[in-house]
Amino acid sequence: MPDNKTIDNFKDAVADIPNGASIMIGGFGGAGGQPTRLMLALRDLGVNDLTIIGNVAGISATTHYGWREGPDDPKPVDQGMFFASNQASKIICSFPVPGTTNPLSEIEKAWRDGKAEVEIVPQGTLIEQIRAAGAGIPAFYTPTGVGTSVAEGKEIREFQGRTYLLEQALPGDYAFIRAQKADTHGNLQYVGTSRAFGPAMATAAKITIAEVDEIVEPGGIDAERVGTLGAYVDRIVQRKAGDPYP
Amino acid sequence: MPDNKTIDNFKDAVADIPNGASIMIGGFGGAGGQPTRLMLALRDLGVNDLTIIGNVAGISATTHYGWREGPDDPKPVDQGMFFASNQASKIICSFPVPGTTNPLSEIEKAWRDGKAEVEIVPQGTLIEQIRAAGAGIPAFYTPTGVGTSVAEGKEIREFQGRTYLLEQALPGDYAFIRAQKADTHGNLQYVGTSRAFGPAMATAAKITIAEVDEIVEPGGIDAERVGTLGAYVDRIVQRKAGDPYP
Amino acid sequence: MTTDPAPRLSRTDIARRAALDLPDGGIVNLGIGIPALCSNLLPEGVELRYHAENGILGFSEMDTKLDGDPNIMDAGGNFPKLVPGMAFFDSVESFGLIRGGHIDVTVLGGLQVSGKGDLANWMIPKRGIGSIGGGMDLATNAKRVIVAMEHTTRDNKPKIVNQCSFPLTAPNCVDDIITDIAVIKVKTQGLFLMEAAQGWSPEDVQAITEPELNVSDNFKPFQTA
Amino acid sequence: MTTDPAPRLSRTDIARRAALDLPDGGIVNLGIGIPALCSNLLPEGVELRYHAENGILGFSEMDTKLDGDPNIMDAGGNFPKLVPGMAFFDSVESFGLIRGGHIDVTVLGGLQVSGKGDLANWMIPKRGIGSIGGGMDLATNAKRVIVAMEHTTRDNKPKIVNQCSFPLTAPNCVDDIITDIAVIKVKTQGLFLMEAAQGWSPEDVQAITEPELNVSDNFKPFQTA
Repeated sequence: MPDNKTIDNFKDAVADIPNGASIMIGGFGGAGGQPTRLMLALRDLGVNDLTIIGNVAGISATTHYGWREGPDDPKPVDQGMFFASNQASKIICSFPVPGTTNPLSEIEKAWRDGKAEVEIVPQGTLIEQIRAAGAGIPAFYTPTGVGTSVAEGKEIREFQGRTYLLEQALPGDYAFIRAQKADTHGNLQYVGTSRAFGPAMATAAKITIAEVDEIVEPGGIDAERVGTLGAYVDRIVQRKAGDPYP
Repeated sequence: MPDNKTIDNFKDAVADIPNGASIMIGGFGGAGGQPTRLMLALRDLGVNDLTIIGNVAGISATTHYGWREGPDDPKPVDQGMFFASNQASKIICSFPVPGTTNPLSEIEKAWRDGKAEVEIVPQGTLIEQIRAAGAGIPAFYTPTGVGTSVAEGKEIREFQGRTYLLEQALPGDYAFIRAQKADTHGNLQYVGTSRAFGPAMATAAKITIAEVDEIVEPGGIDAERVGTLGAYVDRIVQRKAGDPYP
Repeated sequence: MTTDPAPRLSRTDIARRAALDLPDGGIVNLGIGIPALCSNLLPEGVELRYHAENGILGFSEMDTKLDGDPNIMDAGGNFPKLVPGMAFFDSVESFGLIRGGHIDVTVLGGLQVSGKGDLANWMIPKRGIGSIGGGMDLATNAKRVIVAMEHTTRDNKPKIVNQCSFPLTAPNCVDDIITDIAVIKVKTQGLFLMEAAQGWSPEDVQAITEPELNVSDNFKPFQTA
Repeated sequence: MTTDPAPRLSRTDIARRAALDLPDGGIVNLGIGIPALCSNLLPEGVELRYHAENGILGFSEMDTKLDGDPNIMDAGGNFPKLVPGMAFFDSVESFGLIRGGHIDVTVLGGLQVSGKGDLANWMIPKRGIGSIGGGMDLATNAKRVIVAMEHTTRDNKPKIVNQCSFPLTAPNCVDDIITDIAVIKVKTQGLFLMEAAQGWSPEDVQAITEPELNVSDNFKPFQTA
């Protein structure tokens, strides 16, 4: 009997998320690949003490980063919403601060007010930590960050005459993934640059929830075009047609 | 000016391989994904003291493993050819020995005669070592092999209460990759289960050579279907139409 | 040498019993030998997503033809039937799936299993060379490891032993042992005899098993459906 | 405060000069700011394969429209024009490409560069928080690192310094520095002044550069084509 991972609406899809959960948010930053409806549902759920894990984080609302600027396009939303609402106490990300000429983001404001911890990780290390968590690798060495503040408190080791840092796997409780298509088994298909952090996060979270434009029967995604295996996906939710968010 | 990585024939594609080189051979084992024409060209080149890196290795010729058995299908060839010809002195692989009821492979014969070293690595560790070499990771920890002979002489370490082994990256001098389609920039498209070790090996070798059925102009492979980036591929050679080898 | 109290079951029977333990909708990897036979012996209505190391997930049945497409195979070199919802991927992804603990059940063959659940199945010491393949990754990392094998060697020596003398595939990894005479569960407290073949008493099974068997409170005849 | 002997070049001029150093057919990653300007300033006939961290390789020109497809962007949030031979992939692959040393050249912005080629470009200490993004991976692992930046701060303090006081992006990583008055090569023996803008002597450049500059044997005017 094939299972069907479809959940009827975004509210139900996030309903079991408890206070203190860590939430991975897929995509790269910007509208493409952002699971915006899942994020809004989590905000409406009202849980708190969340740790958010993302890449570019919280700069779109103030800078329009990664969002279209056509006349009919909606105002950008981003991970800053969880800091504006005091739901999140920590973010682990690579790019939370825009240039000096931009207004402060909600994340930077929360950090300045001492309400949120911000852990800034090199992007390649962050994605590799997430990938490692999903792939059963507890730790790995990387050259990135050697000789910088990123290396503070971490093991340093030489291999073949070059110096590396030990970095550890980063799992999550939940992953919110945005994809263009899902089949009912949870196989996901992505388009263009929207995948970014999504596929690795799907492997690294205890519960992976995908927000998609379209849900099809098994076989509706070409076996050569599955970007995330259904094995990693627990719930899928279809967006409403004509949703103004990309 | 876009480059064109096409080489006219298999002989020229392997002509610069020196004695003592390490050669990664893509695919999984069996006909699907095996770069058979590149392997035959290397055998004909006659260099020696080679180290072969592969997965299932050398068992097809005696067991027919992974080869079709239709009436018109050719007799299987495999990595054993380099051991039968005394060109290879070492193989690093996961599966070089068939069941006891099968005839001895050329690799096992060479090993019994003391002419070849055989290093047997768990398959997941082998592919991760190759992936690590291509991705700038010098070493990583894995649970696989702990408490077995694979762990001998290796660092053991606990993370979150579980025990892991330290394994190191495995680069190669050359990688032979089989794909179904290439564009002139070297982007490769694979079909079905033929990719296996190919994509990771392409990233891990100094020189990657792809044997393909078809070479197309850039754009002839969908940007969503590139299995190996042209960035990793140095040479591509097209097989003759109607080649009896799969 | 003692005489068997009743016939032992066939390799197909072992596989059929193992197939009963495979969870509907689960992601399952079958080793070569007896385990591979499971795929065509599932109970009515059960559908699995088979994974094979060479980069395929979601197939459910094998084709018996010998001239299939060599680009669509399983790790044993057989040709899976194409079904909707399948996916192809490379070996990095394939072993991320295994090592990351995303395989629900693996059924593996065994040369020896110890009372602690150590598994040895990749090398016969006197040959001096063997094939690890994906077995170590599967045994170490699958959520559940079932070993399907004959209960003894051809000369009736126990394969379920106090301590493996053959090189280990992984220590302390086996959850269930299904043989041609018994079903045994490996727990931290020891081995529990869950089922025995028709005509075999717990004492009969114990006689060709090295570690002590605890007879389960739910001990029952070998299940066939 | 000294007066400039001649005008400094524009940000576009810096980018145009950096673009001259990009190898035909090469795989290039451009940072945000001045580096991003390079893509539309390449010499005639030169074609590059741009890489962006978010998972795209092979684009060569940017579109200036503001309402492109948000699913096809570069890491700066701009819309690349689609060209044949492009590929999309995830961030794991994207940083495997970077960290594995497969990027031929990266052009990055800079806050400070030391005489040893240390780069600081991700945080202004008084702000106390900054964005690393892909910069550390690129600076540490690209085959060649070009820093394109203004030669001094707005109050004419050197940005090429003996020792970076800002948090490092990577030590000892910079190969070339291209500024609004000079082109400087970082070698193990020290900094070598390769070119200077019209009206700027080596002494003029040295006056607003902390580490000692060696004047190259091939010293010449700032190249524009």
